[in-house]
Amino acid sequence: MKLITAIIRPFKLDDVREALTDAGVSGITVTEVKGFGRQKGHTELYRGAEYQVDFLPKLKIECAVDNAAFDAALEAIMSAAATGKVGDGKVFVIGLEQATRIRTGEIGTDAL
Amino acid sequence: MKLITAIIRPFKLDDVREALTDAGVSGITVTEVKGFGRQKGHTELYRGAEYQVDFLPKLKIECAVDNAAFDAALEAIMSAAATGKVGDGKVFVIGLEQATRIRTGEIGTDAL
Amino acid sequence: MKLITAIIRPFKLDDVREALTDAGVSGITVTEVKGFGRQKGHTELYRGAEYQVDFLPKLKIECAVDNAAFDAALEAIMSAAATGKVGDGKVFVIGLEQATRIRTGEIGTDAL
Amino acid sequence: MRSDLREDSMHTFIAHASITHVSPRPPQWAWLWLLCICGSVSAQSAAPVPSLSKPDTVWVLVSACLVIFMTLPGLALFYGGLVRSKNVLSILMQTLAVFAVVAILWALYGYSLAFTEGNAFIGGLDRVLAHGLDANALAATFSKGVYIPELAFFVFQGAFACIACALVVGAFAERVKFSGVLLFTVLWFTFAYLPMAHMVWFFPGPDAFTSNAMAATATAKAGYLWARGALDFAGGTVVHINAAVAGLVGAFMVGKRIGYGREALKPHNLTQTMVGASILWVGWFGFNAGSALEANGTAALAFVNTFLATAAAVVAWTALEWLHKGKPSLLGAASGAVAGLVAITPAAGLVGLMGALAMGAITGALCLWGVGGLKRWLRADDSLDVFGVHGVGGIAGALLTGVFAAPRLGGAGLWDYVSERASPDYNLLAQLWIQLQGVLVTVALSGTVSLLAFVIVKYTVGLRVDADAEREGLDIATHGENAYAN
Amino acid sequence: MRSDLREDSMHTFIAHASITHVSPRPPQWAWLWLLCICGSVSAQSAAPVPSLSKPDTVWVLVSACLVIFMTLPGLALFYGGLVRSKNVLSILMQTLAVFAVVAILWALYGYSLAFTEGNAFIGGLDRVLAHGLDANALAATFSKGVYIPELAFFVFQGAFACIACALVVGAFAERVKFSGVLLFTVLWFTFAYLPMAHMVWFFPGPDAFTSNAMAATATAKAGYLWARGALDFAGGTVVHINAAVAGLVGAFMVGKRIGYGREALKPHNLTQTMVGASILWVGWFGFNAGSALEANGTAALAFVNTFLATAAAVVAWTALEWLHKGKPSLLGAASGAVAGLVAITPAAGLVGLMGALAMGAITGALCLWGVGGLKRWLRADDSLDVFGVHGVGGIAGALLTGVFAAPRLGGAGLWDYVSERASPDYNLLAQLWIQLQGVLVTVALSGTVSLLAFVIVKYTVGLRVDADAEREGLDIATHGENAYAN
Amino acid sequence: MRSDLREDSMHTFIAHASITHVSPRPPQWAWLWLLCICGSVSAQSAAPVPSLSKPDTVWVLVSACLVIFMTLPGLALFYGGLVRSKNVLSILMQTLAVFAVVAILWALYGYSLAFTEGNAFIGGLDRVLAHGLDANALAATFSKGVYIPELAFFVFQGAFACIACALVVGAFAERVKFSGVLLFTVLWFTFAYLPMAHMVWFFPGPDAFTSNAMAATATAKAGYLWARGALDFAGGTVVHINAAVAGLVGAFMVGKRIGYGREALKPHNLTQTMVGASILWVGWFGFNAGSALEANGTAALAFVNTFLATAAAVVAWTALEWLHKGKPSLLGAASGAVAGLVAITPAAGLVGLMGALAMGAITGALCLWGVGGLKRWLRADDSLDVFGVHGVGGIAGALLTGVFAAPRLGGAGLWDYVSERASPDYNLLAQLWIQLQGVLVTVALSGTVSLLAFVIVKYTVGLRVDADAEREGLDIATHGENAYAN
Ligand SMILES: Nc1ncnc2c1ncn2[C@@H]1O[C@H](COP(=O)(O)OP(=O)(O)O)[C@@H](O)[C@H]1O
Ligand SMILES: Nc1ncnc2c1ncn2[C@@H]1O[C@H](COP(=O)(O)OP(=O)(O)O)[C@@H](O)[C@H]1O
Ligand SMILES: Nc1ncnc2c1ncn2[C@@H]1O[C@H](COP(=O)(O)OP(=O)(O)O)[C@@H](O)[C@H]1O
Repeated sequence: MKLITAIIRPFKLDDVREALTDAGVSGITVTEVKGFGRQKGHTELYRGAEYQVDFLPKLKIECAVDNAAFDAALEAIMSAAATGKVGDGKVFVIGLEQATRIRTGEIGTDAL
Repeated sequence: MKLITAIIRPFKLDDVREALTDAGVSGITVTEVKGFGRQKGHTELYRGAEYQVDFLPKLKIECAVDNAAFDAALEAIMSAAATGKVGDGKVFVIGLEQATRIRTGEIGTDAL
Repeated sequence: MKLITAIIRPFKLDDVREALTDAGVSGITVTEVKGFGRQKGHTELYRGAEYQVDFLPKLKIECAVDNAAFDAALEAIMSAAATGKVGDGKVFVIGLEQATRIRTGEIGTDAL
Repeated sequence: MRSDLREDSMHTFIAHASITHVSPRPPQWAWLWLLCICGSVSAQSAAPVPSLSKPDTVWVLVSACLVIFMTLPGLALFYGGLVRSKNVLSILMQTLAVFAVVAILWALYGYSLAFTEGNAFIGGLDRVLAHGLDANALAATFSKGVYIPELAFFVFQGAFACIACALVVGAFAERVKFSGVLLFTVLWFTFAYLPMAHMVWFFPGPDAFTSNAMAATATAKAGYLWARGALDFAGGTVVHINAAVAGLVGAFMVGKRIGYGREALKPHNLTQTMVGASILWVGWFGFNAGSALEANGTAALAFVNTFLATAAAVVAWTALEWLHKGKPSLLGAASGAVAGLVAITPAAGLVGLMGALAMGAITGALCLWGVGGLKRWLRADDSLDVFGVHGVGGIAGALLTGVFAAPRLGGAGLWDYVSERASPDYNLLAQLWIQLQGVLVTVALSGTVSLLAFVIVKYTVGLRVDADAEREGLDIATHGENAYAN
Repeated sequence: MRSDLREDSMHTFIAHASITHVSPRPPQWAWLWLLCICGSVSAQSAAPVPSLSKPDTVWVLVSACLVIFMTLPGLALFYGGLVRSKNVLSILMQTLAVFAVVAILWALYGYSLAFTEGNAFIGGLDRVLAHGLDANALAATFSKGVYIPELAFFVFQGAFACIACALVVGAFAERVKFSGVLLFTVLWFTFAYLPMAHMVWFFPGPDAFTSNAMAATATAKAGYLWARGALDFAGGTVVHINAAVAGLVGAFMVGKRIGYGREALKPHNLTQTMVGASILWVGWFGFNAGSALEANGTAALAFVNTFLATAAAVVAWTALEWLHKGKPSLLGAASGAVAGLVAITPAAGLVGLMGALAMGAITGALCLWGVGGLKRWLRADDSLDVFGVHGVGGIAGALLTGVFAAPRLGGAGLWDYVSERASPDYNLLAQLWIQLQGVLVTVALSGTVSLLAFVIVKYTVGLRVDADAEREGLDIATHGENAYAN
Repeated sequence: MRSDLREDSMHTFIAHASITHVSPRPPQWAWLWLLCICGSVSAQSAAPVPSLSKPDTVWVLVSACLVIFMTLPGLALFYGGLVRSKNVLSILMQTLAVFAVVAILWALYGYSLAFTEGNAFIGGLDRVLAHGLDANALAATFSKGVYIPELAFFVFQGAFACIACALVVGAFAERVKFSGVLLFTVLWFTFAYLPMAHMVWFFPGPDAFTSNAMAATATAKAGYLWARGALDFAGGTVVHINAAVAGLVGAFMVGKRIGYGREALKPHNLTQTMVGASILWVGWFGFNAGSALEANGTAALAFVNTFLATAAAVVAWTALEWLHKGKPSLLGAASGAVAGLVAITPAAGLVGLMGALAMGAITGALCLWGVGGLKRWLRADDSLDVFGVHGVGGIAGALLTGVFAAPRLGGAGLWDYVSERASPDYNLLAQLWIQLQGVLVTVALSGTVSLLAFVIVKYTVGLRVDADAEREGLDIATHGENAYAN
């Protein structure tokens, strides 16, 4: 099993979720985050004080998938989240040692 | 060492934290997240516009434990977070290569 | 590649980001979290009701780095985030199986 | 001692039976005879046709506006900030819906039952369905020959009814059923608010007090507590004690919130609560000073006392909390403000400035105990401390009014409508006993009606949402919306 | 049927041509002849020097303050809460900037073109650059010989112009260009608002109505719709229908928001919207009751109707939503409140209390359809339902005013300025037709001017921000700031 | 040149010594001789018993209410939105507590020291502990024979004292110690605010100006700056410059916030700030127009100018920011509004409409520099720009009042209380010099008192919280609560 973590543009959430559902992923967890990277931020001005804001709002999507579904899921995210402009985000993949469903105690692939 | 990530129902936080403390876990980190899964959401209505909301508020609990404490910690979360109804959440386990305490620079199990 | 996850004090964000930039890290993702650990919280009083608040605001910083940059990055965080008082936080390191840049599809070190 | 007090006051009351017209000034709003210009002006009275006082009309309309502002958005925000974010819309919605329903009932029958002549406990049906309430109808004030449009009086009083009913909902916030709130409101408004308003405020107007004999006749037509001489300038009993008792009964009947006493049930937005408290303060100038019904020195006095008592209560609560808990909280200061406002309500035009400061400080301290020690002792989950603030503050205010209205303590004493000046007599203990009677009648009536009403609600539409809905929050579960989004 | 109606009313109109002074009372604010005390008082008139009525001055100043409060912060919050958090500052800024620009234009030429004598469609230039507007200038009210400072009338009316222009921006929120809003405002204010205000409200004041002959002369100088006898107590046509039509045209011209119909474009803060609605309600007492220009029974009636119609609309919307959708929402109740307020605006001082309840309930129901069925049918992204609430409510209110102003339905009927009492005649169908004419003229004028104005804006400064800016949010993209931070 | 100016004005002053009664109209609120009806009316005066003017009473009470509204919640929100969320409660609490403390001090001794006869710099002790302040006491207005309840004047003025003291706290927000704020307030109120109020506003009332001789006598009893003829209609010097200087001194004494100049210290809620600014605007109508003390043409003029100058300042700030920085911000527009309000305060009833527009526009531009260039130059961390807006705006307003009050520029000129009409003479340069003197006296007095007061605070209760508390936020650290939760 793998844990896919994707940093995406906020307005792409619905597209990504639909793409993942189509790819057979049954659950995801989403976190609001601030990203700092190549994409440049903006300047904010509050009366005399000017601030350069480098952190941009992004969403982090986490989804645990079994190895069989991995490629499809990754592909789904990649195509749904892309705009082609700087700041589209990243996908990180981590090996998942174990997954459990709290309600039933099911373990492994069954838990997803 | 392992990093346990649990997605739980928000109102279970206090129970889970107490159970973890009893199981000897000394620290946790909590994030507000939105979850999408089997549990069904609700409909919201704003004047004429009806929206189906599939994302539900959940909490993500992260705690790094050494291998010895792992079983107890997992068990603590599993029993404290369960209600038996759809939407109780998941526990994901990831191998932790290294942990450091910033204040002291302690490394590994000592850092937890 | 490794995924460094640091839990730090909120007011250290700018220092840490600068230190990481100096260490050659090109991107980070930041999440607002609540931490529970050795650092003690405070009491809040709302009319007759007194609440002990154990969760403290922290920031979680995630950054994916290639192995070559890892030591510098870790060191950067450690020194920039430390105050020497309880509650400075932790750094967790996890092995990263894969990283992809959504915009270009680049994979691995190129994606960071 | 108690019976002495009682004897004394009774004696006083009987001995002075012929001067029962020595009544509070302005005891409170007296709705007077309807003076339909086109109507039957009694032939024997050669009195000039009563004419409208424009400045007093402005004053009462502005005051009505301020009292409406107290509920919407004042009270709604004050309460809304104190609940968790998942329930804020439910409290706003309850406030708004209760306001709207009561406004309509006020026009349909409420005003008539409260402010037309009936018996000592309830009014008549003359104004049902707004009959005769047109732009020409006049209502008396507290001065002979000074009139305002009856519609101005109607809406000023209507705003009081609305806020009284809305106050109650704070006690069982975060778990009550919306339909239950509405049904309870209709019942309580009809059977507790209207009789209280009639008993405390109705009298046949100053023009009827032409001689001691006429005064006795007029007083016989007045409401029960008015006739007894209970002092309640702007509605401490009718509005605050009344609502607070209903709230307390409700808190018991609806039961505690899930997690009460274990989880942190914290206010979600204290800025909002502070804004609400501020708006309450601002609006309360209309509530209290508007109750003079005229733009005169009494109105100015009521205004100033509303300024000073509140300030004193803010300082008292803050200082005590600082001393006892180590930290002076904003929520404490804001609660102190409301406590001071409640306390000065029955006294506003009747006590002196130093009396107002004293009343504010004393009540601020008492209400701090009301939301702490007393609350723990009562063991009810009165979510937003309706009883701790409005009940304790209301009772303290009612009794202290009897004290500080005394001329030797700087108060205005009792008003004699016949001679049109303050009566030289003031028996402090007797008045205190009368005040206590006012409190007891209110507690008994409101307690009984509320209990019955909640029982009816429980066995019809239901009182409480189910546990899942309570956990999810009433906003989504009951109203299908979320207060906050991105 | 239609043509019958038309014939009938035309007939009525012509037949009664000699009594066209039977006009609404107060049809609305009449700005009167400027009465510069130092000026040329015609020698043949032995009338006493007109003097200022202080209570009415207070009333109009307080009302002006309330109307300003409606826009800032009332409308700003009502609208601000309904957009996404990334656009809230843009809506607040548009409201504030539009308010400020219109206030300045009002002093420069707006007041003069609306409220001095000109032709039937637009006023003159006497007051351009505030010429002659000093502390001594007086304006008439609706009663002979009763005057207020012209500056009080000036600012009361100015506040109306400001809110009318600010109302429009809700229709194309979240994507419009700031400079476009400003340019549009200048054009629409000048070519749609000012003529409408003149046509509906201008007349030479009650003092001119000394006889039937003089009345005919005076009426000939009045605005087009005033002369026809259209009833609009406080500005349903001039403000609400006018602005709503502009909004609807704007929604079409600017186009739909990105994601409209696919993504959830949810209100970011309904507490804010509720506060805004409450403030609108509170301020509307000044808007409606202040339109009487005097603190009299008519003002009190307008005040009470503003209280009751709104309550009825809240209850109607809530009940229907509960029935149809299963959940009574706060946003629904708040929208109902605004719908009720819009509906009662033209009727406030003209209908009875039960008429007000009926108007509120009917309009509450109609506007629920306005933001649902009608909106889907119109296929415009009128973001904040300006047309669904202000348009539908305004039209319903204008027509229902013709119904419930009928004396037999409890209304005040038509006012005869010559005899200074209500005229005994009231032809309901004829009046309804006149009301409809008022609606049609407003729709036609505002629609045409808006269309032209938006075209001009589109081809000069531009109407819409680019897609990236819309996605990022107008707050950052256009104004360089964020509403919320830690 | 300067000395010329000075000579000239001194000359003017001396030459016209016999007509020093040619004083501003209404220079500002004059508290008059207490007219205890029951008191000793001098036997030789056959004047009729002074009686209360009800419309003016309404006007002053409503205005008092509006001024209170400015502070609570207006200023609290305006300031609260500008700090970080961890400090919002601290600023709300400081505002509320300062308000409450000053209200109490006002009753205890403040009013007496400011508004009873004493010497040119401070009043007497007649009204200490509210002695004699009952419902029958009357105070004069600016017209002979027109009286309002002294309590109405008392509370109107009290509200001014409260907001002046509350204004100061914005300058050292986010790090000041709560007990320090309270102690400072007591000192500054007593030694800076009260003398300034007495110097600028106290005079023996218009009834004393029966002849030129009597006028000289009366003027000799007036406050120092009043007697000099300084124009300050509603308190530009007393309130704004006074508070701004205190704030600036405080900002220096308390020191910069941790992270100032390095971290982003962003406003946490600009919606809140906008609401605060709007409420300030609305309340300011009472502040300025209420300062006429009567509901007359002057009040209407002050009201209109408060409408127009503010609008002009909003537009000026917005336009300049748009030009210079590329983006017109809401915070800029809101700050512009406050700048315009500050500017028009001393001029409200004294300048014409076009003068008000000019003053607003000029001051809007100057204050934009005040929060930018000037602030950088001053190198003080005046957190919420109290000096940049209230100081710069106040000084500009004071001087421009001298310009635009000139009759030839549309202003009202100087009022002659003896002839009860405007004096035909107006020496612009002389008046400007008098205005400058007012500014200098204020800066000197407030600067000195503030410095001493802050030193006292520093070495007693302390001025600043420790670094950990500042980092954690004052809400938790000082007040034990959090503003926002779920
Ligand atoms: N090395 C990294 N570790 C963690 N997150 C990163 C890293 N680099 C980028 N990110 C995240 O990805 C987002 C997009 O990255 P950015 O460099 O702006 O554009 P792109 O993904 O197109 O190269 C950033 O805002 C940040 O949240
Ligand atoms: N594959 C997954 N990857 C990441 N998070 C998941 C996944 N599946 C479920 N979740 C999270 O767990 C929560 C609960 O899952 P759900 O399917 O609703 O119920 P249950 O856990 O009872 O099966 C979801 O809201 C989501 O946050
Ligand atoms: N075992 C753990 N797993 C996950 N997060 C932890 C763990 N222990 C501590 N933390 C996080 O680190 C923060 C700091 O820890 P704490 O024990 O308070 O101080 P210190 O890092 O100085 O030992 C906590 O608030 C929590 O967010």
